Amino acid sequence: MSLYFLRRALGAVLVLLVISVVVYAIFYVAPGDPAKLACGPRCNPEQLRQVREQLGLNDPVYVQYWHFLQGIFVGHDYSTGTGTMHCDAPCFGLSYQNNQQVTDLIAERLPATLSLSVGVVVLWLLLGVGIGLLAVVRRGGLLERALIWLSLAGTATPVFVSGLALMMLFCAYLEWLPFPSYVPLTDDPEQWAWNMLLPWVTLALLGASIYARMTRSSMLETLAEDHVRTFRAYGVSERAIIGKHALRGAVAPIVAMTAADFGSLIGGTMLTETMFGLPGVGQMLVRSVQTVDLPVVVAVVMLIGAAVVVANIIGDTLYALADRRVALR
Amino acid sequence: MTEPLVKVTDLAVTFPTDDGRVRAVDGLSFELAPGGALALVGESGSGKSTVAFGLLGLHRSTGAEVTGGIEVAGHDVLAADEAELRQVRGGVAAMVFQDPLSSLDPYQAIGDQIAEVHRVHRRDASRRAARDRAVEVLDRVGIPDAARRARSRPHEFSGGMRQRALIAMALACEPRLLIADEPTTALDVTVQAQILDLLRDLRAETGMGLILVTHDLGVAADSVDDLLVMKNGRAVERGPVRALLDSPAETYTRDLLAAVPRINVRRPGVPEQRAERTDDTVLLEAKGLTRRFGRGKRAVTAVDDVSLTVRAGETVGVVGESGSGKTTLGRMLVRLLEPTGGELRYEGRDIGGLSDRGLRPFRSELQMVFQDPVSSLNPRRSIGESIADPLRVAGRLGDAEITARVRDLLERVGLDPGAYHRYPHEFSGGQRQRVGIARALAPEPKLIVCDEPVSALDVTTQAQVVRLLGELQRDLGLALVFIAHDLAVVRQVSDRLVVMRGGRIVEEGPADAVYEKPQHPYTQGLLAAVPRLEQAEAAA
Amino acid sequence: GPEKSGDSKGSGADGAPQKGGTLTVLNRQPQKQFDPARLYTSGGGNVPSLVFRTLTTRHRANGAEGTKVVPDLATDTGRPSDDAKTWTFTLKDGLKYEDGSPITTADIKYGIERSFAPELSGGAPYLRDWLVGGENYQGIYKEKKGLDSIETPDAKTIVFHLRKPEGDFPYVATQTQFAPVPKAKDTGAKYAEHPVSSGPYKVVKNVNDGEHLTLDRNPNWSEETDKERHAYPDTIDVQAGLNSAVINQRLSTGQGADAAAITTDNNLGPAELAQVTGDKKLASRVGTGHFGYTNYLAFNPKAKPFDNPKVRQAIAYAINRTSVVNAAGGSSLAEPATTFLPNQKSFGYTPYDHFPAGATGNPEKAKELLKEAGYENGLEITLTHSTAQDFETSPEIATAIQAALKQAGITVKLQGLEFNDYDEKVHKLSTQPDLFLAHWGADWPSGGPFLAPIFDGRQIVKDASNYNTAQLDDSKVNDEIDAINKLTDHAEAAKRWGALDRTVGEQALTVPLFHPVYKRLYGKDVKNVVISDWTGVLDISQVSVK
Amino acid sequence: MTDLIGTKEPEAVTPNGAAASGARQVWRRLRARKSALVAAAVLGLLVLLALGAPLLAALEGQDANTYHDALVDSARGGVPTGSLGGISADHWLGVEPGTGRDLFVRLLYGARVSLMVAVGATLVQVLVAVTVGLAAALGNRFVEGLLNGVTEVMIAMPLLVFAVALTAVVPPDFPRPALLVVVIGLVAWGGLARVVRAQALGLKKLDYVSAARLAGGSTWRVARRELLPGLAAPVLTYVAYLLSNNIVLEASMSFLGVGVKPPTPSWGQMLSSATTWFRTDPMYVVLPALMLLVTSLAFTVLGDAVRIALDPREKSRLGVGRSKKRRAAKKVKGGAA
Ligand SMILES: Nc1ncnc2c1ncn2[C@@H]1O[C@H](COP(=O)(O)OP(=O)(O)OP(=O)(O)O)[C@@H](O)[C@H]1O
Ligand SMILES: Nc1ncnc2c1ncn2[C@@H]1O[C@H](COP(=O)(O)OP(=O)(O)OP(=O)(O)O)[C@@H](O)[C@H]1O
Ligand SMILES: [Mg+2]
Ligand SMILES: [Mg+2]
Repeated sequence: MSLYFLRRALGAVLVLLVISVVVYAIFYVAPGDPAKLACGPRCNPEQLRQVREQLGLNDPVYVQYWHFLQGIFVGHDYSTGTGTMHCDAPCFGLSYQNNQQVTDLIAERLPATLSLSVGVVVLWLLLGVGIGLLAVVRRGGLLERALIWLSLAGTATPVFVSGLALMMLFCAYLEWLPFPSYVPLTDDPEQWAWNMLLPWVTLALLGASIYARMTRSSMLETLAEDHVRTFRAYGVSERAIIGKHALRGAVAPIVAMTAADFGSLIGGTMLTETMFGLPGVGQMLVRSVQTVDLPVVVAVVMLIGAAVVVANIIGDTLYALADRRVALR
Repeated sequence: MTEPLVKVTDLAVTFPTDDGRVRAVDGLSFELAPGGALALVGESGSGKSTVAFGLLGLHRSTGAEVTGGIEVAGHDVLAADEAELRQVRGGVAAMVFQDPLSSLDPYQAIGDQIAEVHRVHRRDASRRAARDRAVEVLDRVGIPDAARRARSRPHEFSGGMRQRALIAMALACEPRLLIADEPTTALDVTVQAQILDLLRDLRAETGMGLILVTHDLGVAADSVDDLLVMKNGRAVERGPVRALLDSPAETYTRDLLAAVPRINVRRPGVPEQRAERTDDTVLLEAKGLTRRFGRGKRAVTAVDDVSLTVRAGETVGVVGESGSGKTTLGRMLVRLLEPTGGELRYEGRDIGGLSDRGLRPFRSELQMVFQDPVSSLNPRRSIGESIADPLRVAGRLGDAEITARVRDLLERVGLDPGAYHRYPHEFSGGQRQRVGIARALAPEPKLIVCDEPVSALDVTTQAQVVRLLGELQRDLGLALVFIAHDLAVVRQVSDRLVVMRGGRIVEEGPADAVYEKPQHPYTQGLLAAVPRLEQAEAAA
Repeated sequence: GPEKSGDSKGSGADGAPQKGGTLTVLNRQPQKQFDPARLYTSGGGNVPSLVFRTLTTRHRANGAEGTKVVPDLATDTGRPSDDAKTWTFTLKDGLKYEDGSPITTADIKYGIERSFAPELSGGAPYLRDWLVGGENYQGIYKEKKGLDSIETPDAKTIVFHLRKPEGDFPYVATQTQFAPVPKAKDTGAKYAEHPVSSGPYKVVKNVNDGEHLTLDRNPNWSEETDKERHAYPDTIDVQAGLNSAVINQRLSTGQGADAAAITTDNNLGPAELAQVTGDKKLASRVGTGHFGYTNYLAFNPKAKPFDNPKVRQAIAYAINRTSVVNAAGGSSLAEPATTFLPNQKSFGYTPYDHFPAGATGNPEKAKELLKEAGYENGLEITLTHSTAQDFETSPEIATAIQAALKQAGITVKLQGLEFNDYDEKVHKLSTQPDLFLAHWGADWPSGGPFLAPIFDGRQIVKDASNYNTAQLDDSKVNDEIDAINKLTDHAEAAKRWGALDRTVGEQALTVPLFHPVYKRLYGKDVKNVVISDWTGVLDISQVSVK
Repeated sequence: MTDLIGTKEPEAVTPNGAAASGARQVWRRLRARKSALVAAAVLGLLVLLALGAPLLAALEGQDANTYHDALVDSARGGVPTGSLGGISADHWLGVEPGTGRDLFVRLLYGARVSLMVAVGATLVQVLVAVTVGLAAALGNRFVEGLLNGVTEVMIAMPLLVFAVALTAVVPPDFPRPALLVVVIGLVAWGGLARVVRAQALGLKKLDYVSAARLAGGSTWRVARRELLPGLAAPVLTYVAYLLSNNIVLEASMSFLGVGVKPPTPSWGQMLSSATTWFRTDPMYVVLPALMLLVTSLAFTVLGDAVRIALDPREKSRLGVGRSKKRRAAKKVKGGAA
């Protein structure tokens, strides 16, 4: 067991390193000069040279990458002009844009992203499993078809369309909800929830539709299995069979899938955060890509990567726990 | 006379399918008195399970058409509303399904499943009481340490234990009728004997009625009073067991009886041939062959230090209980699996460590017929193509020649040569097994490992396949390794016999010697557990 | 034209503005920078101007009046001498930082010197170009002895020595580099986390990289010394990083705190404009702003076929400005331009239309010119634009031009570049496209910063961002620019800039397309809305919410 | 949002499930499903519309890029004059706000890009994922480890970031739809690769694969002949999901400014520039959204139908009141059940 986790952890580190190399490589060839962007419009050549020097962009790319690795493992010292600033061991460098420590920037924004993604996962599970369950209970009926088609529509609507539509409806027209703006959970849990509701729903709709279909097909699969026939043959009611046996069988793969999706969800929060102006890492990523703020981009991409990998490990473990026939390999 | 427990009148069940309507049961009528025991026997597909399902109204809302009358303890199953039907199911009549693994919810503890079913019929029972009852019935069916094992999940049980658990589930509701659909087919003989004993005891104890569905006349002979022989959905013959086995009226019943392999009968007409070949060369030789799966604590040694020789043209039978390593051994012999230890020589050359590429020259000479006729054929390729595969790989023959040869092979194994372009699902189990044999024959091998080639088949088909293998061996001079857990079948084909247990060989010798004078206590136990038609016949 | 800027006078809810309340600011761009050295104040710098006072500042008044430069920390807008090469300022009395300590000219000198440090890059280039010894100065952190060209004979006086005459120096002194920074409080690159306020508000909270700012009153700011800023609200709550459509929707709905909200960087888009104009109540809450800005078509006159003036003229004739304006958001958001200078008096706007194309283009005349140029069988050219949906260099405008030129027999191939790619290519001599969509805005409302970077031959930059994309190096133009820079009378200078624009325009080095107009929605409780033509944005320092 | 079906793979392998396939049966079952026919017809129609775009445009007498300044109210942000977004005899679906370009023609040409991106990217994804998934399932320890690592990297990469960066790297003259196909196709295949690998691992254990090995063929031959067909069902299900997902991705990329380059229309790009017109010109939003929805639905319904047709158990499992045969059977049964 512990060997298994050790192996997965090593794999995860490797994956993250590869990702960081890829990001470095892509951004090295991509247009957009971070020094120029940091230096401002109409920056003169001498100043540009100084800024390059300051950001370490005059070094060859592999040296830059080496410095980056050094920062992660042993930290880094930066000159502030008036003194030096130490950036502690997992140091992802300073933002080209305003010299802030990337780790601080991320730490500041993580709560919003976590609020969004955890809420979305909960909601999409509730919605997804709920709709799927309902569709199965009412299988063959009109309701099933309506639910399935509705969930298909959910899959086919981009977040920026559904998000704006929902906002227009609930915030501008009906005025039932506040226009989402992030209130930290620790400040005011109630306001936090009210403000997050719309972003949750928007992003959850996308996932929920997939999960509804998953739940439904998975449950139908289970319902066709022999052990369900056993319980039918013992007079167990259909409701109990669906609620207990079929759901149980469907939940295991969905739990595994949810864990696996949690990571990619953080990636998927980019659009939602941009759409609703939530101060999360996704939004920061979009903006940093546009401003070629490489340290931020690398760090966020690695964070997302780590989330995906960790979630996958958790997912596999949960799956093995839920379905003990599966062994961890 | 009291009202019968089961009364089936003019029952007909029709399934709509893609290829038209299938009438699985047609005008069947029978009765069962309270406490009586009836066996439904017949070849595969004769409608036995369909009848059993019908008794519990399990065809409802599946699309099947059911006509006629089914009454179970006074309940009209066809007309009953949902609530009444639920009462009948389990409460009046309980069913034990064929496949014990897939018939239990893999996610729930076995005790909980039994308790759940119990509470359906004893609404007043508390959760606790239901759990206690589950432990009680598990104990009753002979699960050791029932209180603890009730918390296990199905995959932690062995096949025999699972079958017991299913019976326990049935007992938990105290039904008046137990319907057991092939309760022992998946089990090896020792376990089968235990289960049959259990059923007998329970009947004696609770006085419940029993309907036993089986294609094994030996099983039926041991366990019931009456026999109903079915064919194509109709009753062929019905009567008390002894009378029927003794003097079957119908040819179909007689054929069925004749096909049952007898353990105490020597292999017919081979000795002289064997004598001819005694000095034959050693084809395949295994020395200390070992195979381990997994690593660390979870490692399993499936085959442990097995030494075995196969001479050209002879048949080596391998028997042993489930999990004793027979399949693993067989796969190693044809090098589908790489041994983790020991030596494997084919015609003097060590092939134990060769890579896939290195093995290619030998592939055609070592073939295998697989245990499961369903999974051993690619459902998406025509059977002709499957058989032609090795010929195409060899690349010696042209297209036309290959087709001709495949037709030839099909004919040889008793199939219509025109079936080249048909797909596996269009064949019955027995026919599929023949396709598998044809495929193994195609590259003209010197040795075929047959892994339980007949276990999945009913007796009639079994007999056909066994006969076919015998003929082929005679005609082509093949060496066979014949793996089975059915001792009677093995006896019919083997020159020499190997008995395996826990990955090791416990006894080895000429077949007749082993059968008639088993040395090892395990072999003795195995032989004793085989249900014998002869006893029934003799008693009659 | 300028007459439209009167629209914004009305201004919000009734009654005189009063102190108190919280003003919410809903913005798109987070205030990533809060170091006075790193801010590039052109057009924006609104929130920082509540915290940083500078030697001079812009006049906070509606419309054209707002293009004037007025004293802020200084007693006047600077006293020129030596042909406008030396500028002297004197500080007002009683100026204090948020901690109560006095503001001295040494702090202003220090603030400027630190702005040269590469750690604090980002500001406007003027000081580096103008101050004696500025071009190679590496900032106070590396060169501790500072710049000799800034003298502080006493705590109240500061003297700047420039390399050449710069009559516009008072305008440059409005930029945040001129804000005082107390040396003792300077933490270098981290100063932005706690900048010391000299203005009416101080930053009490700055989270998420400038996405959420809270500003409270600076008790040590005194209204007596500051005639321009009002500081009506008690608190200012800036929420940034918002989607443009969301900002406008929130302002129009005015739910809760949004009723007292403004935006300083978000315009009404065409879609929202259509909605707003259909709703009287909403329409009364729209302020209109102008900012000296021109969107134009830029040629590389050194490349074929644009080396032939006739070809350039033909294109100028063929342009359909109605389509272009529509693509830029319609006539309420863009005004057709025929001059390079913005249509504002302070820039020296002198109307001309050298190649009259009318409202929808003159393809006949264009064809004629092409024929003269030897392209009677038509011409194939490539137009480079960006793919950003910004209504400036966006594809819709390129397509409008493509369609118009087709009428004149010119086939236009479009080349759309990612914004970063576009920005980099366009402003680098070696990669500069031959024909592309460009725009230029003024750093202050004067002809100098508008014309010089584009047409001054000495401003052709080889290794960094170049804006003289026509690579015009005409000694007559250069000399005239130098001559005007000597003028310290703004009105006089404006006239000469206008004349220069007109002459340069004859060469058809650019085809002016349109000047943008900004429509800004504000909350229903917002009073005292002031939008000057200097920035075109709603002046945050004037707004009251009570 | 990756493994649509990945985790229930072991189930799909049960030999019984695969028993009754064979192209003819599949085709027949497919034909029996009305929804499949409708979906196929809709997709066919869309492809026809896309292919016939120039023809239909000529029929309407419009083209994709001509500005109609007279049809928009310039002072009001360019909202189309006339009702329903300027629908008229000349402009069947109205015009685009601001520019007055014809929406009908733009939607048609948009179909070309959107369908091409959806189908093209999906093809690339399937190609890569099947190759990688199969190789991982069949390869030795080293190959398996390597490919699993690569797959994990691909899954862990936020697609949009790489799309943004990659589209900027590639020369601007590279045709954008093709680039989108390549970018989406080469980045977003991780989920499918996992499904394929899981399925292939399951299939590998089946005896018919062993039998094929005994025939002496190469690993590749075994994979091609024995495994590939067995992957059809799960891959197809996933493909239906990928197709609609890719369309949405294209739209999202347009939203972030890295989609198809205007003036080339695509549904995603139309939709992303239309979002703000919700209130003032709803038609502008509704049209591309509807096209997107219909296409996604059609792909999904068809994909589901094909999968169901490939899975013979589905019939007895679900078939309540679906085909005519069933309904007839019910009538006969009458009150019996
Ligand atoms: N759901 C179904 N749909 C279509 N045909 C069916 C169905 N169930 C059973 N049949 C057909 O009905 C016939 C009888 O099947 P049944 O399962 O009762 O046979 P059996 O006697 O139990 O055989 P076995 O010994 O193999 O279990 C067979 O031909 C079978 O193919
Ligand atoms: N691939 C494998 N991985 C791990 N354990 C295995 C594997 N294959 C077989 N085993 C284990 O090896 C032992 C022998 O299995 P094998 O299949 O050879 O038995 P068998 O005698 O053929 O049984 P049966 O009669 O049930 O077919 C069993 O305990 C089994 O669980
Ligand atoms: Mg049966
Ligand atoms: Mg076996």
